[in-house]
Amino acid sequence: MGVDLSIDVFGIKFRNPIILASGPVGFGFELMPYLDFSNIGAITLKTVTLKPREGNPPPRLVDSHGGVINSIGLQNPGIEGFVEEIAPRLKELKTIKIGSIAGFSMDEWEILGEEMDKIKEIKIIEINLSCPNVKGKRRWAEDAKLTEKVVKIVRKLTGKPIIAKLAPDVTDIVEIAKTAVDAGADGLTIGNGAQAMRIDVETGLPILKLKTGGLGGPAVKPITLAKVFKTREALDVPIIGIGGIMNWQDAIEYAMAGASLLGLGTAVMVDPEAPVRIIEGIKAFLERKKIESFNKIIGVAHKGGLNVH
Amino acid sequence: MGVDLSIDVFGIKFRNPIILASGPVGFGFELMPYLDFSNIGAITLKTVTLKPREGNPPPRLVDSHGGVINSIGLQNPGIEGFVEEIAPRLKELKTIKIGSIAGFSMDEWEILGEEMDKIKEIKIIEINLSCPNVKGKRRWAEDAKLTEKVVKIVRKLTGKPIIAKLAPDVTDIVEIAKTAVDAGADGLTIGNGAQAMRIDVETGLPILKLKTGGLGGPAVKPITLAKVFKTREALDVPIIGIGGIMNWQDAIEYAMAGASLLGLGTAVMVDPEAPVRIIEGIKAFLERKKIESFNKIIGVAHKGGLNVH
Amino acid sequence: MIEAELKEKKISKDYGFFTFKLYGDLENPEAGQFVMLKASDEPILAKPFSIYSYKNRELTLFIKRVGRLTGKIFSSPIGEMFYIRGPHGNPYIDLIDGEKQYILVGGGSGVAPLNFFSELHPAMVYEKLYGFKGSYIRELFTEKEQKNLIIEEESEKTVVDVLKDVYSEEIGILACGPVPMLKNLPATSYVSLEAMMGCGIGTCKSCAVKTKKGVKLVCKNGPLFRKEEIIWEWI
Amino acid sequence: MIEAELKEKKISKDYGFFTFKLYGDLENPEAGQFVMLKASDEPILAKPFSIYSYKNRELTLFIKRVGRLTGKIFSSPIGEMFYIRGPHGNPYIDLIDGEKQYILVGGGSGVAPLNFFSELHPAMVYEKLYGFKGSYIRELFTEKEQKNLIIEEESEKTVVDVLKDVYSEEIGILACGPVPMLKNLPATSYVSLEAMMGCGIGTCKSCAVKTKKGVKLVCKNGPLFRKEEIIWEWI
Ligand SMILES: Cc1cc2nc3c(=O)[nH]c(=O)nc-3n(C[C@H](O)[C@H](O)[C@H](O)COP(=O)(O)OP(=O)(O)OC[C@H]3O[C@@H](n4cnc5c(N)ncnc54)[C@H](O)[C@@H]3O)c2cc1C
Ligand SMILES: Cc1cc2nc3c(=O)[nH]c(=O)nc-3n(C[C@H](O)[C@H](O)[C@H](O)COP(=O)(O)OP(=O)(O)OC[C@H]3O[C@@H](n4cnc5c(N)ncnc54)[C@H](O)[C@@H]3O)c2cc1C
Ligand SMILES: Cc1cc2nc3c(=O)[nH]c(=O)nc-3n(C[C@H](O)[C@H](O)[C@H](O)COP(=O)(O)O)c2cc1C
Ligand SMILES: Cc1cc2nc3c(=O)[nH]c(=O)nc-3n(C[C@H](O)[C@H](O)[C@H](O)COP(=O)(O)O)c2cc1C
Ligand code: FES
Ligand code: FES
Repeated sequence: MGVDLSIDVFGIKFRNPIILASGPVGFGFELMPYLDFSNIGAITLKTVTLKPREGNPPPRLVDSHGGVINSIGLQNPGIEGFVEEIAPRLKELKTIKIGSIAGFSMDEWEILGEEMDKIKEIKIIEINLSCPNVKGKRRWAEDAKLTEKVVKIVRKLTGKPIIAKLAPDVTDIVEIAKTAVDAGADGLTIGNGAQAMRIDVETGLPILKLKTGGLGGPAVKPITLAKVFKTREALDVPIIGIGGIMNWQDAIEYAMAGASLLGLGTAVMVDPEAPVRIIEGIKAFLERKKIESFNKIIGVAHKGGLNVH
Repeated sequence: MGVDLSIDVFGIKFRNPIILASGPVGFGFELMPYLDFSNIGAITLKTVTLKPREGNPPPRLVDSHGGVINSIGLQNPGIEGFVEEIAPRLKELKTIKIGSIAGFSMDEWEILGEEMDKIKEIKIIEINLSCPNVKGKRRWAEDAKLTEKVVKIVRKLTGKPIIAKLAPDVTDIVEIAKTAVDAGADGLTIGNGAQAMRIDVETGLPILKLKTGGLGGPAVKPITLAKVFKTREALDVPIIGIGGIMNWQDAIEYAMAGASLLGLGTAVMVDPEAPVRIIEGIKAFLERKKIESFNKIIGVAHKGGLNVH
Repeated sequence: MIEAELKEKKISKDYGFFTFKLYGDLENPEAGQFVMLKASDEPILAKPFSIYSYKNRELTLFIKRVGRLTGKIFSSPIGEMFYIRGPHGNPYIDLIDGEKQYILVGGGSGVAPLNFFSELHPAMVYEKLYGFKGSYIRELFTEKEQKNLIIEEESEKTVVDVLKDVYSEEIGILACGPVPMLKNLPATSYVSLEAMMGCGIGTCKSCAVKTKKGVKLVCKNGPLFRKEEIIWEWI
Repeated sequence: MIEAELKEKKISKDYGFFTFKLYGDLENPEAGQFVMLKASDEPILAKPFSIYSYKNRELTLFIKRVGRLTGKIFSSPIGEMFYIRGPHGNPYIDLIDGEKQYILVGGGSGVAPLNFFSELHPAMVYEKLYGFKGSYIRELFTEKEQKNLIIEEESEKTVVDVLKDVYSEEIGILACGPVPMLKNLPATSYVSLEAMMGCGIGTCKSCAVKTKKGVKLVCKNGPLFRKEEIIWEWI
């Protein structure tokens, strides 16, 4: 008595809604011994920048109650390294590949968009407008106008679906989301790490060298969930919900709030088997509730809940 | 070998930096059997509105990992009830009393400011610009212009120090903070609960009737701490740091980030003895570090840390 | 808060008895009062549990596993440390008519305060009706105690059904259990309510219940109320 | 992850041995490899601990209490459940010169992987120098093991001081301990590094260390590095 976990969004069929968020799993290869990629919906690859980046000085990670603050600083081989060394191996990952890019100027976005567009294995392009970990750079997604500009540039360069990855910690996410969609984004990822910090009481200094980093994990879940809910209330585009999903209940909450795909960051970093556990949990939930497909629960919190159906 | 925990801010001497945040302890009377108020720096009283409010329908509280989402809805007796029934009893609370008000229109702010100004036992007025739990109302502190207007009105009505209580979950807290200070606020409280939600997976509906509520507790600490840090970097006014302080380490982190007073919400709701425990911890820390007064650690994270001194 | 070391547990599926050794005193706890129990880290909220029995710093709770804190209690090894404070809330005895005898109507974990009531005030108890869904609950109780159990799975009757047979006007009803059960009781019944709690002492206004006399707090004004006073639609 | 039940603990102040019964296998763990250990709720991160010894699904760790997770391990009652995965990281034996003998230089909890190394490859060990600050550490070790301890409080010497007396070029050094200790070792020493870790398997880029050949990962490329390769200023 199978339930149907597949979703059709962006004109693509995902075998289930659980995807890997950009970053914690890198380009995925080291994860292969621990996770059978044919069981997950998609992987969003680590964000690629124009030039190679060695990332921030350590410590790059510090935990807090219910969360993990990271300050990796987009360590990546740059778009050239990506095209030459990573792209040819992508077919080893037996799932849908979403490419992620981050430019620091409009010119950079242009090159990155062009290069990603060319890579056949990449089916979707996520534009990371919300990395909290780059020195001296404001996040694009804090500003509607900048968001618009970036999305428009990338839109021109590719026919692939593009997704704008937004910051959860802005005053009015609906405004930014609308701008991104109007500018041509096919979908939204909500959200990224929230700006956060810890201070070492022994030294009196911020633990992270850049002072702040991005907070993910269950601590932020209720905050990001509210942003997904509000965005879905205002807009009808596919949303990837990411932020503190640690178990199947969290995943279902995001789906009910309006997310079609559910991304795992911290969860899969902590436990590579988390995706499988969560997928099993979703399946069991749907079976218990006699709901034949995952599709049916997306956004139900806006439509009177489960019992209406 | 005593350390000096007292702080002078707003022209008032607080015996120590630990204060009770507005709300979780109400007007304080029921807490008296559990906490000796002569041991704490101050109490910020529950926010008072113009008219009595019965508050939101239940559930009014739901927890999540590391946090508590509340949706009380400002249940309070209204300013008249406050003046008549609560104000005369305030001297029973053997500490500094900070009054808290919230208007829904400029006229309401005016009356509230006037009435609070008249109550002798109230030494400071906190204007709550950031309650996340009132149906259909946007938070004043989301908007610099509204913040300015409100602060200006209250400023005109009272010679008492006024503190603007800001929301932690805005894109640019420094902008709002500057506006509040320029408009006449003597200090800032950062922050209030962050907008957050939970969905009941069994029903498919938001657990709280107003859908979202305000998230407090250790989950939000690194986020609010970063806001205090950024604000202090830009502005030199006294800051009350509130958000997830559960132990002395959290309290010290906020002080090092720049907060002069440290407010407890969730911590004291969960454990009425938390303030005493935290004060003892701060004292022991300062003794161990051979720092003779609490004052010395305020903002050290901006000045090279502890070892510089 | 007082340290509370888990000393004994006896579990049957989703119900269990848990005995804690307290490193401090509960002052004269009465039936109907509750303690706020907290785990050492998650969840961070302390949550209310009625006192099932208390003697010499040994506190027994009767708990139904429903979520995070109760889940943690169930899976904790002996020796695990918790924290408690209390007793909070009003003793039933202070709120009810002291001249009457009472039928104790319990549903599920609602049995906890009623047991303590019958321990402390046996002469005020006319009859005990403790309702549960499944037979598995039997193994938690002694043979004598089992006489009070009404098990739906076995008798196809709920406590409310059975109550109809024994109830008469001059006997009071003191009830604790799920809302649907309470709603089916006579108007004059005393019902012990539950609500999500923050502080348990009346300051935070989390545990509001609407009554004909306005919004009241379960922790400060209750947990016991007259059934007819409650505006049930608000819950 | 594999369930790991705390079976035994032996503590002296801030150091302790902890033995876990695993409900699953670690595949051929080697010295220098570590496990990622996670508590059931807080902290949510899994954190790295070197294998001190492993036999028949019994894993022993040697832990210093420094913060939240280690604090929780110290205060857990026997029977507490944890989760582990591993072994992760490269075996020391794969990274060192296999023809040499080694002086094992340990500082504090850095002793853990060195003990496992000497268990698995006794013939490669020339000498063991395990440094600690206080005498209280003695009670954790057998009399035989105590011969390897260099206790600052007693001898006013650090392991590095003692090393100077025994060291000669043809003998290798295999060291694990705090950074200041490692920095004081000869350039050709092999040093086992620590870093804040997220994944432990090379995907998250948390555990970066800068070397003359660029940024490397402690979990994927280490934990062992040649001392002279490290850019220590970056740490
Ligand atoms: C005065 C009082 C006395 C109580 N006495 C007992 C007792 O003796 N034994 C016992 O087992 N339980 C008792 N309860 C209920 C108990 O407090 C809850 O079951 C507990 O808080 C659940 O915590 P959790 O973390 O396991 O569940 P959560 O993870 O918080 O939630 C699990 C589910 O239970 C629901 N829930 C949680 N708390 C409450 C609540 N307080 N009221 C109603 N629904 C809730 C949630 O909506 C959710 O669906 C009492 C409650 C009150 C107010
Ligand atoms: C490969 C490897 C093997 C290790 N083996 C052992 C072992 O066998 N025994 C043992 O006791 N410890 C070992 N550690 C260190 C251990 O991982 C940390 O002590 C642990 O993560 C601390 O967790 P916590 O939650 O108790 O501390 P936290 O609450 O996270 O932090 C407490 C303090 O310790 C510091 N700290 C935390 N983690 C680290 C870290 N990974 N490196 C350096 N400083 C840190 C923090 O900055 C903070 O000041 C190893 C580390 C690595 C990388
Ligand atoms: C170690 C680490 C590295 C990350 N790197 C990236 C990145 O390169 N690009 C990106 O868009 N997000 C990155 N993120 C953010 C995650 O994709 C995710 O949005 C965030 O962690 C919140 O989700 P979570 O709570 O499930 O972790 C990173 C997060 C972590 C923890
Ligand atoms: C039950 C409850 C009621 C609250 N009521 C108010 C209020 O009336 N006015 C106000 O300014 N803040 C109110 N708050 C917010 C707290 O003052 C505090 O800013 C917030 O909870 C974050 O701090 P914490 O993490 O220490 O709880 C309330 C919080 C809680 C939990
Ligand atoms: S629980 Fe706080 S008022 Fe009742
Ligand atoms: S810990 Fe993730 S790369 Fe090393």
